[in-house]
Order: sequence, then C-alpha cells, then structure tokens
Amino acid sequence: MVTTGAISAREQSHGLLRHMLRIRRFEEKSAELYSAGKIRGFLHLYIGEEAVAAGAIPLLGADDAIVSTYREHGHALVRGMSAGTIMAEMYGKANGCSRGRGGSMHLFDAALRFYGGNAIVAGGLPVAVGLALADQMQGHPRVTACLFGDGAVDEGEFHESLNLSALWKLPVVFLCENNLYAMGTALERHEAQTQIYAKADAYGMASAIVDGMDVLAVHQAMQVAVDHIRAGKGPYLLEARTYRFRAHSMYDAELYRSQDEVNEWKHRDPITLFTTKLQQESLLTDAELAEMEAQIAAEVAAAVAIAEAGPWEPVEDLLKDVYTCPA
Amino acid sequence: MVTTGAISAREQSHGLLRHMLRIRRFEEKSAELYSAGKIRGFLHLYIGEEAVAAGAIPLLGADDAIVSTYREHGHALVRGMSAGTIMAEMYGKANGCSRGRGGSMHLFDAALRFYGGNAIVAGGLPVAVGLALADQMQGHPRVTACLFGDGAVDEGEFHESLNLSALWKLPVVFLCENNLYAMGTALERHEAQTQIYAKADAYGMASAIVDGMDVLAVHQAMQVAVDHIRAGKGPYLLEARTYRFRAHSMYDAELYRSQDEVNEWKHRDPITLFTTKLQQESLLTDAELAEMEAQIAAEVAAAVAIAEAGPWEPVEDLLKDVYTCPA
Amino acid sequence: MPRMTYREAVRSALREALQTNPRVFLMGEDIGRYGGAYACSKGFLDEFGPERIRDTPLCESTFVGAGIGAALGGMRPIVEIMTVNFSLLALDQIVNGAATLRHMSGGQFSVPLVIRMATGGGRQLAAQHSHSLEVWYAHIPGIKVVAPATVTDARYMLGLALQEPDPVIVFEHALQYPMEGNLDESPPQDLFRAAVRRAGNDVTVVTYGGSLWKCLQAADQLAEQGIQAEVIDLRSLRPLDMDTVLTSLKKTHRAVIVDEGWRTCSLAAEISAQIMERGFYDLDAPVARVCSAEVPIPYARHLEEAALPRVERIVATIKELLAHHE
Amino acid sequence: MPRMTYREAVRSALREALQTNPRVFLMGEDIGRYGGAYACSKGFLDEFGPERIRDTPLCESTFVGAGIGAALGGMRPIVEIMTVNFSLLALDQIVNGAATLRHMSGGQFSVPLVIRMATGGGRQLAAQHSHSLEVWYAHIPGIKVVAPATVTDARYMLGLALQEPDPVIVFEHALQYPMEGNLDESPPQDLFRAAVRRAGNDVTVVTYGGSLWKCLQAADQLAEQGIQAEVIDLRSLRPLDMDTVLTSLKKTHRAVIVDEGWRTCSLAAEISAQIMERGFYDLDAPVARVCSAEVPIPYARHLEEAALPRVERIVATIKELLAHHE
Ligand SMILES: Cc1ncc(C[n+]2csc(CCOP(=O)(O)OP(=O)(O)O)c2C)c(N)n1
Ligand SMILES: Cc1ncc(C[n+]2csc(CCOP(=O)(O)OP(=O)(O)O)c2C)c(N)n1
Ligand SMILES: [Mg+2]
Ligand SMILES: [Mg+2]
Repeated sequence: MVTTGAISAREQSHGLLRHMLRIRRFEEKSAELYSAGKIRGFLHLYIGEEAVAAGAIPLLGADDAIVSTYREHGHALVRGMSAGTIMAEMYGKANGCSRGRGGSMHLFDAALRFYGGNAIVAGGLPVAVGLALADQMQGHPRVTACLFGDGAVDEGEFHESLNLSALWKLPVVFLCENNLYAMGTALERHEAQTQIYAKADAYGMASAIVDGMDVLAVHQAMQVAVDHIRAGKGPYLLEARTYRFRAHSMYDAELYRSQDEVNEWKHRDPITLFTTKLQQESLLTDAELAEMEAQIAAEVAAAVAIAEAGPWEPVEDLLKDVYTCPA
Repeated sequence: MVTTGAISAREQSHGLLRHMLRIRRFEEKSAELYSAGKIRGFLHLYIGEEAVAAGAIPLLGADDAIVSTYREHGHALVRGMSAGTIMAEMYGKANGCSRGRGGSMHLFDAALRFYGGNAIVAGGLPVAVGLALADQMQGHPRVTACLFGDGAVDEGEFHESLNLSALWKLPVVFLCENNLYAMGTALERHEAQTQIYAKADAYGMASAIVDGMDVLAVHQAMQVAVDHIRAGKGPYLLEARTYRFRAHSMYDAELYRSQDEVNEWKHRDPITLFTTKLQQESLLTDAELAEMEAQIAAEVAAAVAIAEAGPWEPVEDLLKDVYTCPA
Repeated sequence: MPRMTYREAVRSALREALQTNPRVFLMGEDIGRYGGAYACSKGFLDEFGPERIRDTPLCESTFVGAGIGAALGGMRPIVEIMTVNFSLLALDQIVNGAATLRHMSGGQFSVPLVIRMATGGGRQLAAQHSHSLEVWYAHIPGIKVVAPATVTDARYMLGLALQEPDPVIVFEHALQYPMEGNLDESPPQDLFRAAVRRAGNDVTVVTYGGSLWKCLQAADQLAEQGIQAEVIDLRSLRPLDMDTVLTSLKKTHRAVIVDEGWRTCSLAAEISAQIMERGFYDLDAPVARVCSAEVPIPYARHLEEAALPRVERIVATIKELLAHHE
Repeated sequence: MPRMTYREAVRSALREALQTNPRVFLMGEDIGRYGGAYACSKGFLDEFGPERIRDTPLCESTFVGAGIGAALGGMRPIVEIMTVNFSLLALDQIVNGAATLRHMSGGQFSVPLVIRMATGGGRQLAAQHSHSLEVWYAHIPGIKVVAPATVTDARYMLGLALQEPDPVIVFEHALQYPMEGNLDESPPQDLFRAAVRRAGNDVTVVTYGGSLWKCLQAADQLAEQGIQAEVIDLRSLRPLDMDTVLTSLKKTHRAVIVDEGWRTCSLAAEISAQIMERGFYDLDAPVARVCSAEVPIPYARHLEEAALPRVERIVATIKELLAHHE
C-alpha cells in the first residue's frame, strides 16, 4: 500500500474500508427501500464490487473527472457525493442531485466533476475521451477516469474510444469493472478473448489486470495507471476482476449462474477480506470497526431522512432544464 | 504459387495477370467516361490495388460469398460479374446489375453471391458475419469473404464483427485492403496501432499480413486463410498492404500525400511487377501479353457498347423494388 | 375466449415460429440464459437449444447486421433489440442496410428479417430508457413497421410478419407485457390493416401500441358522459391504413390522435397531415394531438406521468374538440 | 452586396469562430489534411494548426461523444459529421447524450456543442448517401436544429449557434456549397426566426434548406402567371417558428410545404399538423406537401430527379391548390 508522509497505514486503510462499508450499507438500505416502493425504476447494486471504487477513486484529485455507468452509487459515494443527495435522487425528490430527473442511473455532480450516470452501455467512453481532450487542449494536468463493465467492451465505442485516446495520447484511464457478466451473459459467451486488459495492445495502449476483490491491489494498480497518465504517457486500460453478488438489477431470476458460483465469490467478499487482513495486522480493532459501522449507519439513516423530507419538484417545472436557454 | 494438378503455372499466372489487367483497363475507361459525364455520382477507382482482388477472390468457390465496399469494381470483375452489366450500372441503365438504382458503389449479383457494394464504411462487416452464420447453421461448407479498407478498422463494427465471428467460430475471412489511407487520413493518423492484422489477437483470431502488391503472395496468403476456415478453425483476418494510385474518389486535391510517395508506390505497380516476373521466368511472351491486352480492350469496348445501348428504367417504375410485396 | 398476458402471447408466437419453421432462430442480448429482459424467451434455450436461441454480445449494430446477413443467407432470423433505446446503435444497419438492399440491388435481394423491440415509457426508467421512436422507423421506405396493441395481435402479428419477404420492425410497449387480455378466436388475417377497437359516432380516436388502453379507458369515461368515441388502433405504422381512419372520420367529423412519441414531428403529425390532405372537408374541427411533452422523460413518477399521455388529457382534449362548432 | 458561394460563407463563418474564440476547435473526418469533404476547411490546418483542426479516425459515435465531453470540459467544439448519412452511427451520443444531459442532471450541465453536417440528395450518390433526415433531429427535445439556406445564413448562423449554450445541429445541403448568393449587409440577429424570402398574397410556401431555391424558382414561374407566392424559409427546424407561417397564412389562406425528406412522417407533416391546430379556420384549402417519393434514392439521374421535389411539381401543386375554392 502506498502511504504518503503524513497519513499512516492505519488511517489510510481505515479510509479504504470506510468507503467500502459506506457503499455496502447504503446499497443494502437502497434495496430495502426499493422493495418498499420508495425507490423505483432500475436499481443496479454494486454490492461485491466495492473494492474497485474504494481502491481506485480516491487516487483522483479534485480536478480530475469521472465518467460512470448506471451501476454508480459506489463511484458517486467514494467521489464525495453525499449519501443524502443520492438517496433523494433515487426517491425522485427535488433535493436529489439531479432534481429527481435522473434516478439511480443518472447521478451527477458538476462540482465534483462527476459526469454521471449513463444507462447506455459504453455510452460514457466517448464522453470521457472528450473530457480528457479538453484537459489536454487547455493544458490542465488532469486525469479522467472512465468506469465501465465487461459488457461495454463488446460495443464498438470501446474500440473507437481506446483508439482515439491512444492516437491523441489523452489523459484517460479506462477502468473496466469486469464482474464476469454482462447482465446474464457470462464473459466467455460475450468476448471471444476474455483477457480484457490485453485488448489494449490493439491500440498500443498500456494496461494491466488486477484483483478487484482486493482493495489494496486495486489501489496500487490505479496508482500505477494514474502515474502513467500524469507522466504524459497517454491513456491506460485497467481491468479489475470482480463479481456482482446481487441480481443485475433489482429483480432477475439469475438463471444464468449457479448459487454455488455466487457463494464461492462471496467467500472473497472484499470487505470481509480487507477487514480480516486489517484485524490480523492489528490495524483495526473491533471497537474501531463498530464505531465505523455506527457512523455509517447514522449517515445512511440521515440520507434516508433527507430523501423522505425532500420536496417534489413542482409539475409546472416539468419542462425546465430541457434547454439552458429556451429559444 | 499453388498449382493444382491440371492447371499449369503458366495458365494460372496468366489468369491472375488477366484479372489485374481487366480491372486496370476497365477502370481507366471508367475514369474517361466519368470525365465525359457518362458515369456520375461517386466513382472510387481500385487502380494500384488489383493484386488483392486478383490474388484473393479466385480462391473462393461458386458457393462462397463476397461482401464488399464502394471500391468494388475489381472485386466484382474477378468474381465474374460481366463488365457490361457493371458498366451499364454505372451509366444508370436498366440493364445494369442493379437496374441503375445503385451505380458504381452498389454492384450486386445474387447468382454470384456478390452482396455488394456498401457505401457505409464498415457497414458490410456485420452482414458478412450474418452470411457466415447462415452457412454455419445450415451446414453449408462455405466461406464468406468480407473486404474492407483500413478506414473501416477504425469503426466500432470492425471490433464487434470480429468479436462475434470469433466467438461463434464463423467461416468468414476479413480481408483488409490496407491502402494506407482512409480518404485523406494516413494510417498512422487514424490508427494508434498500425499493424491491423495484429488486432486479431484481441479476439483470439488467426491473422496474417501480406504484401498486397504481390499477387502471388496474396494468392498464397488467401489460400492459407481459406484453408484455415474450411478446416473449421474459425474466422481469419488477412491484411493486405497496398496502395491506391488515384484520388480517393474521382476528384480530390490529394493534399494529404506527396507526389513522391505516390510515384514510389507506382514503382511497385502490381501489374508491372507481375508482368516482369513472368517475363523473367519465361512464363509470358510479348505476344501473349499483347493478345491478352487486345482481348481485354475488346471486352471493355463491348461493355461500353452494352452500357450505351442499354435502356433507361421507365420513370413509372421509380417505386419498384422498394418492397418485394408492397403492402 | 382464453385470457393470457401480452407476454404469454408473444412467447406463444415466438414458440410457434420456432416450431413450425426450422429456419427461424432468435438472436439478441440476454434472450437465452437470462430468459429475455422481459422474459419473452424464458425457457427457450432449453427447449430449442443454443443454435436457435442465440445470446449475443452487446453489439446492436453488428447483431442486427448479422440478422440481415443471415436473412440473405437463407435463414429467417428474429432479432430482438432489448429496447428501442438501444436501437439507436443499430440504425445504420436498419436504414442503410435492411431498408435499402432490395431497391439498391435492383430487386435482387430481399431481406426477410423481423426485428422486435420493446418501446415506451411509464416505468420510471428516465431519459435514456423511455424512448418512443416508432415515428423514426415509420419514416423509412423499405421497412414495414407494426405495433401489436392487443394480446391477439401480439399472438398473431409476428407470424404474419414472418410471412413478409421484407424487413418488419415489431414494436412492443414494455408496459404491456404483464397486461392480460382476451385471445380472439379468429386470428387477424392482415398485418397492415387498422382495427376499430371500439365503435362510436362522435369522435375518432387514432392510436397505436401502448396508448390503446389509455384511449379505451378514455372512451369508457366519455361514454358515461354520453360521448361515443370510435377508437382506431393503427396496428401498422408503415404502411398506414388511412382508409380506415378516413372512413371513421366521415362519420364522426372529428379526430384526435394519441401517440406516446414527442409531439413535434410525431407519427401523430403524419396522421393529422393525411387527414388534412384527404379528409379536410369532413372535418368539423381541427384534428388534435395528445402526445408526450417535449422533454427527455424524467425519472420521478409525478414528472414522468405529466410527460406522457394520460387518460384525463385524452378525455379533456376530446371534450374540447367537441365543444367546437363549425 | 458582396457575392460569394455558400462554401465561402461557411468557411468564413468557421474562420471567424476560430479566430475570435480560442476555445473553438474543429473535429471530424478529413477536415484537416484533406481539406474537408466539401472543402469547407481547406487550408485551415495550416492556418490554425493540428490542435484546432483535428482529423479524426472513422468513428462517428466516438468523435461526436468526444465533442460532448470536450464541451463539458470547457471547450467549444464544432464537430463535422461528413454527411447526415453517417450521423446514423452517432445518434446514440446525440439523442441519449447531448440532448439529455442537461435535463437528466437536473440542470447541472450544459453541452455547448455545434454539429455541422451536409445533407440531402441530388448528386446521384444513391440510397446510402442521399438522406434528408432533418426531421429525425427536429423530433428530439434537448437539441436545436437549424438549416441555413442562404449565403447570408451560412455566413452568420454558425456564429449565432456558437452563442447557444445547448447543442445545435446545423444542416447544410450538399448541393448548396458551390451556389453563389448575395451576402446581406445586416447579419441576422435571430437563429430561430423564420424568414419571408419572397412576399406574396396567394399562397404560402413553407420550406427550408436546399429546397428554398426550388421554391423561389417555382415562385418566379408562378409570378409570370400572375400568382404571387409567399416563400417562407424556416431557418430553424427546432424550435419551429410557426408564428411567421401562421401570419402569412392569415393573408394567403393556402399553404404548401416543400421538404426534401420522405413524405411519410416528414417535417412537412409537422408543419401541416400545426397549421391544422392553429390555422384551421384560416384555410381555404387543405395544406399540401411536396416531399421526396417513398423510395431509397436511386442512382440514375432521371430516377433521382423523379424521387426528389422538383420545381415543376411545386408549381403544379400550387396551381392545384389555387384551383380549390372554399
Ligand atoms: C447499448 C445498450 N445495450 C443494452 C443495454 C441493456 N443492458 C443494461 S446493463 C447490460 C449489461 C452490461 O454489462 P456490463 O457492461 O458488464 O456491466 P454490469 O452490469 O455487469 O456492471 C445490458 C445488456 C444497455 N443499457 N445499453
Ligand atoms: C461511416 C462512414 N463514414 C464516413 C464515410 C465517408 N468516407 C467514404 S470512404 C472513406 C474512407 C474509407 O477509407 P478505407 O476504409 O481505408 O477505404 P479506401 O477508400 O481507402 O478503400 C470515408 C471517410 C463513409 N462512407 N461512411
Ligand atoms: Mg459486467
Ligand atoms: Mg484505405
């Protein structure tokens, strides 16, 4: 683990764990609220994949940008969006980050340079390329992180975006959250060659693969990727192998995988793994963990309260924000 | 060169040369007729690239299929479409292969399984995948050859089509005619990694690169590709490096390349190279060459006569063939 | 008359096609192991095998293009694009391929391809997942476009589409899959004829697909107030059976078109324009349209409801229309 | 008034944008070294350098998406899609990205992106290269769509489009580039207002883009026969300035719409439907449409001519319209 001067290994590892736990608890509550009918539409849980967001996103600076997918609660939380604004958005309330227009799949935060929240698979890749282009042209020493799933790799935009960014040496890290399934289609049934990171060769792009259940490994791999980009060496493809513990969206018969397979992966729960490791290394006490859980529970409860209390956007404002300046 | 029992090396090499010369003379005449206003719209000449069609296409059997581009006169001629039906099509006459609906970019011949003639770059690749799928599902031991340029490699469909065909082990040979330019954009300005054949690795697909100015080399490389496919080993990507001697379409200021570069490539004119080689190896006499030229000149003249004499489709038939069965 | 859900009707149509024609196969994202995003092909993988129930990677352009190629190559593919929203990625293949091949080749090739897709909003799926772009498809010569709105049509129109030698796009409104209805004893014989779903003399309501039920509900409410609406289900969006519409208009002299697409440049506009051209002198009042508001469909329930055509708006529009006196 | 070609006007507009705003850059296929498929940016690479004149690979979806990203990132991209035909590959980015981002984010992001593309038929380029799909774009909330039809508009509408904080699609009819016209001394101030290009009392002719010249020619011919047509150039296709149309109609009581798109579900249908809704009682005859025939545009000259709107058809349609007496 990379530790910088002032921050101790203890502090930093608590930070990583906290990120993962926040996502987990926030999403467990979201699932509950979905069943209760408070949240509607599509809700794609990130549970099982927390180590990727928790390991990778903290390496981005305030000026850096993120482009995400519909499975983005974790990304948003780690990036610093408040649980309340996200929860309110999923309630469809006016105090949600997108004023209730977006819902779970369309979280945005301009101040945090969090560019959403895209429900079209691979739709975010070209946008990330453009953000990186803008930075390059303006001489901003920034990184754009583009997160997407293994399914996105199938789409033509993956190919086009990697080519364009490599050609123009754009500062973008393509972070593939390979959870081995695109909806119900297993990796080997949707990719002829399943080593996603290796596809970078077709674009002369640097790349690596990392265990996406190991938050420290992700952290280190992302550090390498970001350093590479900040050194002006062009874009980078990082593949994190991970697993989604829940259904694709809220309901899904999961006919396409066995309970055994799921259970096996659950033995590699990134939170359990990391907690155990920290405990073994005496970097985390039971009391610390309990306190962390308590803080997070309070945060989640507060988020729900904010969402519950939030106002509905007036129906008269339906047409607001279709245009900045209506003609 | 592969020679099969009965056909002598002499005969076979004459065949290859004849294909190249037919394309060259046919297109020289087409250019003339374009200037004369007889042919209109876009006209993309293949001159310089003849060795690819001449070397590759004869290896396809009558049952095999071809999917081509807008630069397809050469493909069509080698496949066996008559010069007359092509010329008439470019005149826009009713005796043209497409009854004047298609023009130069849209040559088709159902009997020859020549599926055109596509003016959308990379648009043909998915169709080729589907033709190969149909063959596979029906147990037809056929090959589909899909021809496209280096520019098509940029498009998402290239990626998607290679992936799908590799995944399903479909009998399709992707034959990239890499003439080093996509319109005015040089290969190194549109592809981050310029070894196109190597991109096959991203799909676990077999591939090779061949000198596209050397008709025998193309012939042999295509034989390997076709054998691979007929042996049931799945699709194949063959890259032929070649060069377009003329403008992209009929008029183009050619600002993007130097006359020197063009001249250098003209020293590697596939027809001159092959003719010289045959002469050196005493496989071609001057008289034979003269006779071949004369036959081809007659064929081209006859094609023009057919086109000139062809009738115009009646305007009342404008709406014909929008549907097989108008509702 | 047996009752079944729209989904069961679609399933039954697909199963029949697979059973009766060995050249038929299904191809699309998650239609196999997952069972289809709307469970329309659940169990088919076991029943018909992976050769005929083909899960594709995410590559809308390519699997639609492969459908075209397979059709050219002698198969009878039914391609499922999960929803119309993703069909944006396949439009080049549909418009420049499927729709043009026959004409462009001087009649040498037909493309016997059926493409099914779910369409429409109403499930709080927000802007990128709630499109109703039927009008875009209806604009394109070379393809035919249908929208089964009833269980009977869901059950039988697919079979009719498979008899067409040309590409047919089938739109299924996503809200309809769980809806129950009666299966008529006599299957429809014609794919392209509009159907009068309710007879009435006071106003002609023209609609299609997922809006039919709203129109019928509106008609029920109006009937209680003594207004008899004639509700026409277009069934086919290309070609359009305007004769049925114009015949009704001759009787009612008033028309409203209900269409979930955005109002501007909607299919409803085309119907209105054709009434203008062919039924102008029959009109006692200008034709009205009830369409979606001009906004990317928002997530929040109350906003989404406000954006989409609603029964009360249909009712109100018809009453306004009837208030006109020529 | 100085005369110049439409191409020169476009070039001059682009040059001004590049000179006056350092955040403006051009991106597209073959706009640099090749000079642009229509030579609209010939020489710009030398003048402005490769940073600002960016040749892209062939990847319509991605370079349009990159335009969205660059706009979000503080630049002012002008993306050129070589022709509308290839924009089919970029529609997802335009419709699900550029058009929705602002609303979907609750107003957090604007996408100040201009996309230019050539459109239309008439050059014997056959079915895949002759589309007029303006109507598709005009259907989409969240984008604005304009079609400069005159040299003056080609010169100045781009600058106005660059003042818009939202995505603007600019359609340039490919036949127009070599056409000469006068450059008005007073540049237009408004991007979204229709213009009366010729005044007349007998009939309102509504058109846009590459059909304007045909309409003006038709009006000339009619004038010789004593018929005064008022020709309205919409200029903006979304939003539509119907007020200008309806004002004219109050005077003429008759309207014909000329639109190179296919007739069914055309932009012309929308104009007709809006006249139905807002101008019904002003009409002395049903509104007529002159559009393209419902056929993939064929290559052969005589067939292509028969497929596209022609001056003689416009004239004949107007005369028929005037033969109606209410
Ligand atoms: C272009 C497109 N096609 C299809 C879908 C439907 N869909 C939503 S998520 C998904 C699977 C994506 O898998 P992956 O990229 O691996 O992400 P994951 O859900 O596993 O995180 C599919 C097919 C879509 N949203 N967009
Ligand atoms: C999708 C698409 N984008 C752009 C074009 C315009 N265009 C026609 S040919 C061409 C270059 C293609 O280059 P390549 O594939 O290398 O083929 P070549 O012309 O060199 O044979 C371009 C950009 C097109 N026809 N289709
Ligand atoms: Mg996945
Ligand atoms: Mg090339």
